[in-house]
Amino acid sequence: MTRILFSDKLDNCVTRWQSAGFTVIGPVTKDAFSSYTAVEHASDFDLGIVLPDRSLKELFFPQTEPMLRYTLKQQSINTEDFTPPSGKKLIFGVRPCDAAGLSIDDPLFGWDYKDEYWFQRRNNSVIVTIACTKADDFCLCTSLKLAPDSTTGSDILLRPLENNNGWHAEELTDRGREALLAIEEFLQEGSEPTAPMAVVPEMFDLDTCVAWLQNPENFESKFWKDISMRCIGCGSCTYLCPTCHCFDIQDEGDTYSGIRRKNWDSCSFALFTMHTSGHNPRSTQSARWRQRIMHKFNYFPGKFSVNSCSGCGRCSRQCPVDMGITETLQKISTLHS
Amino acid sequence: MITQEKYRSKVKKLLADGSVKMVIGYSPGSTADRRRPLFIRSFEEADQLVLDSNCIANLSGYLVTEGLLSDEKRVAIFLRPEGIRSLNILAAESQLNVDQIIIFGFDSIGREVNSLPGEHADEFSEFIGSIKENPPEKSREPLLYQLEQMNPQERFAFWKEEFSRCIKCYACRQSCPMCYCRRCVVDSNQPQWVNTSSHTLGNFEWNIVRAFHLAGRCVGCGNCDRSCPVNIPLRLINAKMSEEVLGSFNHFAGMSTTQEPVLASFKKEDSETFIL
Amino acid sequence: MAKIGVFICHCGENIASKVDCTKLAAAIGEHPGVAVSVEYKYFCSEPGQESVKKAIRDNNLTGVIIAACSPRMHEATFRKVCAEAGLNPYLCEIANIREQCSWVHTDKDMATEKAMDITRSMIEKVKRNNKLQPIEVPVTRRALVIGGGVAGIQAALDIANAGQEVVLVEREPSLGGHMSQLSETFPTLDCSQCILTPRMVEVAQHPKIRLLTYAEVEHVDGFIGNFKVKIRMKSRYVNRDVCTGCGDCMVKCPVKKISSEFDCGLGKRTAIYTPFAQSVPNIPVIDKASCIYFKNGKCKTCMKSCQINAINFDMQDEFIDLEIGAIVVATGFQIQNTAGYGEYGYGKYPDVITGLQFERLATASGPTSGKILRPSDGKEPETVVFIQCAGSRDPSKGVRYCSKICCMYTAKHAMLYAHKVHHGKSHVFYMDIRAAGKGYDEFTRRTIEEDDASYVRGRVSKVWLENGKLMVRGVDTLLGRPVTIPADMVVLATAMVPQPNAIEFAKTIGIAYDEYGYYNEAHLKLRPVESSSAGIFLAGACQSPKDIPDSIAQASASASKVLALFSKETLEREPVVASTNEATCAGCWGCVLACPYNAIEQKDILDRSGRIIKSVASVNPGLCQGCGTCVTFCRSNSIDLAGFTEKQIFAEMMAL
Amino acid sequence: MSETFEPKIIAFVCTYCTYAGADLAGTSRLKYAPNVRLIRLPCTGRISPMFILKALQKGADGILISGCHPGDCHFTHGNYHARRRWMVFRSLLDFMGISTERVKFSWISAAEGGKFADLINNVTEDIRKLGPFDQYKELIRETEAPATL
Repeated sequence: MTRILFSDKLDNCVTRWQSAGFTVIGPVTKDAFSSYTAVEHASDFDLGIVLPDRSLKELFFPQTEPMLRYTLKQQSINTEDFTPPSGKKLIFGVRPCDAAGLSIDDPLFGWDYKDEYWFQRRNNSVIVTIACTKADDFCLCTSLKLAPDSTTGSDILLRPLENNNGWHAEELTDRGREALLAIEEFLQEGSEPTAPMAVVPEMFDLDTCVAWLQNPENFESKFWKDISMRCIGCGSCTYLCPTCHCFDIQDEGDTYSGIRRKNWDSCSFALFTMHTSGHNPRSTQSARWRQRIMHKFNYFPGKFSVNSCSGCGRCSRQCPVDMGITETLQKISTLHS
Repeated sequence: MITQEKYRSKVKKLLADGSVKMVIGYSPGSTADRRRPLFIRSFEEADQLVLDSNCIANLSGYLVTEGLLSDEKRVAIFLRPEGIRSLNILAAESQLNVDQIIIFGFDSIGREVNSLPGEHADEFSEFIGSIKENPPEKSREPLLYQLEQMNPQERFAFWKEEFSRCIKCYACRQSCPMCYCRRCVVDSNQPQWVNTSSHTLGNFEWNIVRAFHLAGRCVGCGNCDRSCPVNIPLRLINAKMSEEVLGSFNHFAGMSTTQEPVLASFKKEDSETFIL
Repeated sequence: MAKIGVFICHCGENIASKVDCTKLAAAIGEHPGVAVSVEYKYFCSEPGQESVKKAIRDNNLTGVIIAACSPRMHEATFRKVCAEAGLNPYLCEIANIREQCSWVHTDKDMATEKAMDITRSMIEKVKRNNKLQPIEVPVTRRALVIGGGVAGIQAALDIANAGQEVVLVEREPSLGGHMSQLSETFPTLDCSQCILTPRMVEVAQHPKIRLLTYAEVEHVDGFIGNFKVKIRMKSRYVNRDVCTGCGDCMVKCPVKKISSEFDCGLGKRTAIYTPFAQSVPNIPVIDKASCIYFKNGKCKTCMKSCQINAINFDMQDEFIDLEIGAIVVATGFQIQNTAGYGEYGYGKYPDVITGLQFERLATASGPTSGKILRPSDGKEPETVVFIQCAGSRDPSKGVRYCSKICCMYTAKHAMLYAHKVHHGKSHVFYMDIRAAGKGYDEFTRRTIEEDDASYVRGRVSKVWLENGKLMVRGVDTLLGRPVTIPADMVVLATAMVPQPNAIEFAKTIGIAYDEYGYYNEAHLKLRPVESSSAGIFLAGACQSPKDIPDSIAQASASASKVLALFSKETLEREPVVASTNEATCAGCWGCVLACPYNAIEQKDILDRSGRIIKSVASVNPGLCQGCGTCVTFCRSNSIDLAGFTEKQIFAEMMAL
Repeated sequence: MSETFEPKIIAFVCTYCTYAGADLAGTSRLKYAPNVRLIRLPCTGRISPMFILKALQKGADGILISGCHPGDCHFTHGNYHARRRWMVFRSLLDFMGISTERVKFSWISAAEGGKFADLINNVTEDIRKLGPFDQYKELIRETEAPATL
C-alpha cells in the first residue's frame, strides 16, 4: 500500500503549501514557451509537456542577480550587500533530469567557497519530481546513467498512475516528508497501478566516450574541427543547460553609485577567455566546443566524480544549427571503436 | 526530388574539377523536418546533400568565418533570395569578394523547390529588383498591425514582457550574416554603452541597438527569429526597420554589391517632418 | 588617482548673483577626485590666472575645470594658462555656468543645482581627457579675395604688398563694386572715381594679384590652410588676352537701348559693353540676352568691326581649380528693392528715385554728366524732397536695423543739389540724424546751415502726383502738425540689404549668417573680421551695413589676419581628430563614405611575407576636421574622436 | 521636491550652432526653465542614438537633440547624416513604445537665441504635461531591486 495523491486534490495541496509559507512553482506554458514559474492555482501547471524549455537551475542560479550596491563618497567607497531571498519554495512537477542537474551543481557551488546565493535557495526549496511517462527524440537521461524515474536531487518522487488521474507519492528526504505531512489529509492509501515509464533508448556508451576524452592525444584530434564547423558560438545551449554554472561579475552604475551583478556567462563566447591584450587562448569556435564537452565529461567528473550533464537534451533540442551533445558523443563513440 | 539530384551531381562535378574547395549546403537534421548546415568537401559529404522546402536557414553568414575565403579559392553556396541579398551586402561592405562565390540559388513555394538561374551575384540584380517592386504577397505580420494600433504605453508593456525573457545568449547576433564585427559594441566595456546584464533594461537596450545596427541591412531571412531560445518575435522589429528605410529613403537592402549603406549616405532632400 | 582643480569664477556679479558659488565650491570639494575647489571674483584676470597656475604647480593637478563663462569665450585663455603651468592644455575644460546657467535662470537654488550638475559633468569628462599635441598642417600661402569692391581691393592690395600671392575674384565684368557708382563721397566730397580707379589699376597691374573678373566661386572644399576652390570663369565672348579695350565694337553695336544696370536704369548701354568708362579690366562683355546674334544668329557687327578679332561667339564658361590658404569674403551689399514701398510711389512716378540713382545723376561721367535732371522730362527740379529711413528701421518691411550710411549720403545729396542747382530748395524728412563718424556731424550741420537744406523731423506717409507736382505728405513732429510739400523730385534713402544670393553663397563656402543674411563674425567685439569657419575672414558690407572708412578698416584687418596665418611654415590645428582601433575594425568602409573630408583611408595589414591579412580604416590627422560623423556610424565602436571620446561623453552623461 | 513635477531633460547639441545659440540666449539674458542639462558635441554627426539610451537610463524624462540647419553645418554634412539616423532611430523608439513626444529634434542656428529659449520652455512644459517616464523608471528600479525569487 502506498500513499496516492489524486489530481483533483492537487489544488488543495497547492493552497495548503502556500499557507504553509511556500511559494509554489511549476512548469507553466505561455505562448508555446514553458518555464518553471510561480503559480496561484494547480490549474496553472502544464504537466503534459516532456519538460519545460527553460531549466530548473534558473530558480537557484538566476541569469542576473545583484550582489552589492556601492556608492562613492569623496575619496572612499561604501558598499551594502544584497542578501539572497530566503522565502521557502516548493517546485512541483520537476523532471528527474532537472532535479539531477541541481545535485550535480551542489558540489561545485559548495566547493572551497560556499556560494550562499545558491545554498540559501537550495536549503529553502522542496523539489517534487514527477517521473516521465513521455520522452522525445532528444531525451538522453539513460545514456547518462539516469532514468525517467531517477530520484537524485529530488525530495519527493511522484509516479503517475496508469489512468493518469494521480500519482504515487514517495518521500525521499526529510524536507520531502515534511512537505507530504503538510498535505497528509489529501493523500489516500491505495494500490492503483502506476503507468509504465517512458522508453528512452541509450544513444551512446558514456564510458567509452569519457575514456576517449581523457586520452590526451584526442585533444588535438581533427574531429573537433569537423564536428563544430556549424557552431555559430551563441550561448543558448549553455544558458538552457540545467548544469552549466559559469558566471561573470559586472559592475553597472554611474559616477555616484552602482550595482555589482553576477551574470550568466558562456564558454562558447569568444569574450569568455579574451585577455585584455587581445590574445585569446581559445580563439576558434572548435576549441570552445571542445571545452564544453571536455568540461562536462572529463574535467568536471575529474573533480566531482559525476558528469556535468543530466541528459535533458535541451542543448540539442534548442540549437539553431542542430548541434548538441548527443551528436558529438555518438560520433566519439564511433571513433573509439 | 529532381532538383536535389541535379545539384548533387553538379556539386560533385565542381569538387572533382577543383573549381571549388567547398560547397555549403544542407543535410538532414536530427528530426524529420530539421536541416543542418553542411560543409561539403568530399563525395561522401555530397551524398548527404538535401534540398527541399525545409531548407530555410540563410547560410551566407558562414562565408565570413575567419580564414575561409583568405586563400583566394572559390566556394559554392546554396542561397535563397534573401541569402543572395545578404551576400550582396557583405560584398558591398567589403567583407568578401563575390567573384569567389558560386551561388546555387533556389526558392520554394509550398513543398515545391525550384532553382534560380545564375551563378554570380551580379546575375541576380534584376531578379532582386523584381522582389523589391512586388514583394511576395505573404501578408504582413498580423502582430505588426496589432502593435501599430497600440499606443506607446501598450507597446512598451508588450516589449517589456517579451524582453523580460531575453537571456542575452546572443543567438540572434551569432546567427545573423550581418553581425560579423570582430568585437560587438556590447562586448566593449570602455565605455559600456549597452548594459551586459540580462535584466529587462539591459535587454531593451541590446535589442534596440541590434535593430538599429541592422536598419537597411536586414533582408528578413528570419535566422534571428528562429534561433531565439525564448521565442521573442525579433523579426517584427527588423521588419519595421526595413519598412522604415524603404519608405523614407527607398532603400531595399542588398540590391547590388555596390549599394551604399543607407546610414552612411544622405540626400539633401531627405524628409524631416519631425524636426522642430 | 585623478587630482582635479576646480576654479569657480564669480565673473563679478554675473555668476555670483544667481549661483551660490560658496555652496558650489563646497559641494564640488566633496566630488571624488577633486583636489582643489576654490572660487574667485575674476579668474580671467591676471591675478586670477596666476592663482590657477599656482594651484596647478602646488598640487600637481592632473586636470583643471574652470566653472565660468562659455568655452567659446575663454577656453583658449585657460588652456594657455595650463600650458604655462606645465599641464597639457587639453587637460583643461570649461563648465559653462554663466551663459547657460546664471544668466538664463531666475531661481537661485535651481541655478546653483544646475551649476553643480554642469561642473560635475565636466569634472568627469576631464578625468578621461588625454594629453594631446596640436597638429601641424602645411599652409598654402595664397589668399583668395571674393568681391572686387573697395573692401576686396584694399584687402587684396594689403596682402599682395606684403609679398603674398592673391587671387581676386569679381562677379561683375569690372572691379569697383558700388563705390564706383558714387559721385563724391562724404565727408570730404572727394570724387569716388578719383580715389578708387587708381586702386583698381594698381590691383590689375600688381604682380602678386591674379585678377579674375566676370567670375564666380563655384565650390569650396577643404579647410584652413588647405582650401580647394573651383572658380567659374563666365564667358565674355571677348578674348581677354587679345582685346585692347579700344571700344570700336561698343560704338558700332546696333543695340543701344539696353537700360544700364550700372546707371540704375537712368542710362542706356549697348549689347556689348563695359559697365563704365574707367572699367578695370577695360574689356567689354556681350550681354547674351540682348545681343541680336544670339537671338537669330545674324548681326556680328562687333566681330567685323574688331581689327584684332578678339570677339568669339562660341566661348564657353571655363573652370579654374585653386589651392588656397585663406579666404577674405568682401561680397558687399545690395540696395533694397523699394517695390515694397507703394506709398512712396517708387516705380509708379519716374521722378521718385533711389539714393543710388541720385548718385548717378550727380556723377560727371553719369547719364546726365553731373547735372541734376528729372528722369521724367529732363528738367532741373526746383524742389527736391529727400526721405530718410525709406526701408531701414522698419520691422514691417523686415529690415529692423539702421543702414548706418543714409543720413550721411542724404546730407551729401542735399549739399550737391544746392551746389548744382543754386535756386533749388531741398527738404529732408528724417527720424534721427546718425552722423557719428569723424567730421560727420560737422558735415550735416554744414548742409543745414550753409546749403539751407530744410530738415523736417518726421516720417513721410504718402507721395502722389497732383497737377504736375509730387505731393509729399508727412508730419513735422517738432511743430506737431502735418506738412505737405509739393516737390519736383523725391529721393528715397533706401535700406542696405545683403546680396540676393548671400545665404546660398554662405552655404557654398560654409560660413554662418544671421537672420537677414549678413555673415556672422566669430565674436562681435573681439573677433569682428573672422567668420565662424577658421581661415575665412570678412570685410565690408557683407558683414553688416557700413561706410567706406569702416570697410577699408575691416579689409586691412582681414588682410592682417591672413598675413598672420601665412607667417608660419605650418599651421597648428586643434588635435580634435579621429583615430581607429585596427584590432576591431572590420573594414566595412562605412566611415570612409560618411566622412565629409575623405580623411579616412584604407590601410592594408600585411603579414611577414607581405600578404594582406586584412585592410582597416586609418584616419589622416591632417585632413580630419573632428566632426565625429564616423564615430557615430561605426557599429563596432572602432573609431573614436579625441577631445570627444566615447569614454568622455559617457562619463559626462553619467555625472548628470 | 516641490509638488509640481520637475522633468529632467538632457539635451545633446552641436558646438557651432545650437550651443552658440544657447550662449546667445545667455548674452541676451533671455530666461528659460532650468530643467535642461546640455552636453556639447562638435557636430550633430557626433550625436549617437546610444546617447539617447544612456540618457533614458539616467532617468531623463525628455531628450532634446539639436544642431545646425541643413546647409549650415560647420562640417558641411554632419546634420544631413544625423537627420537620417534620427529618422530611423525615432521610428525604432516609437515601435519599442518609447514615445517620440519625449525625444525631440530641432535645428537651432547660432543666431537663434530666442528660438533656443522658447524651445527649452516649450519642451519643458510638454514633458511636464506628459509626466515622468514611469515605464522606463520602473525598468531602472528593477535593476536596483534585490532578487525576489
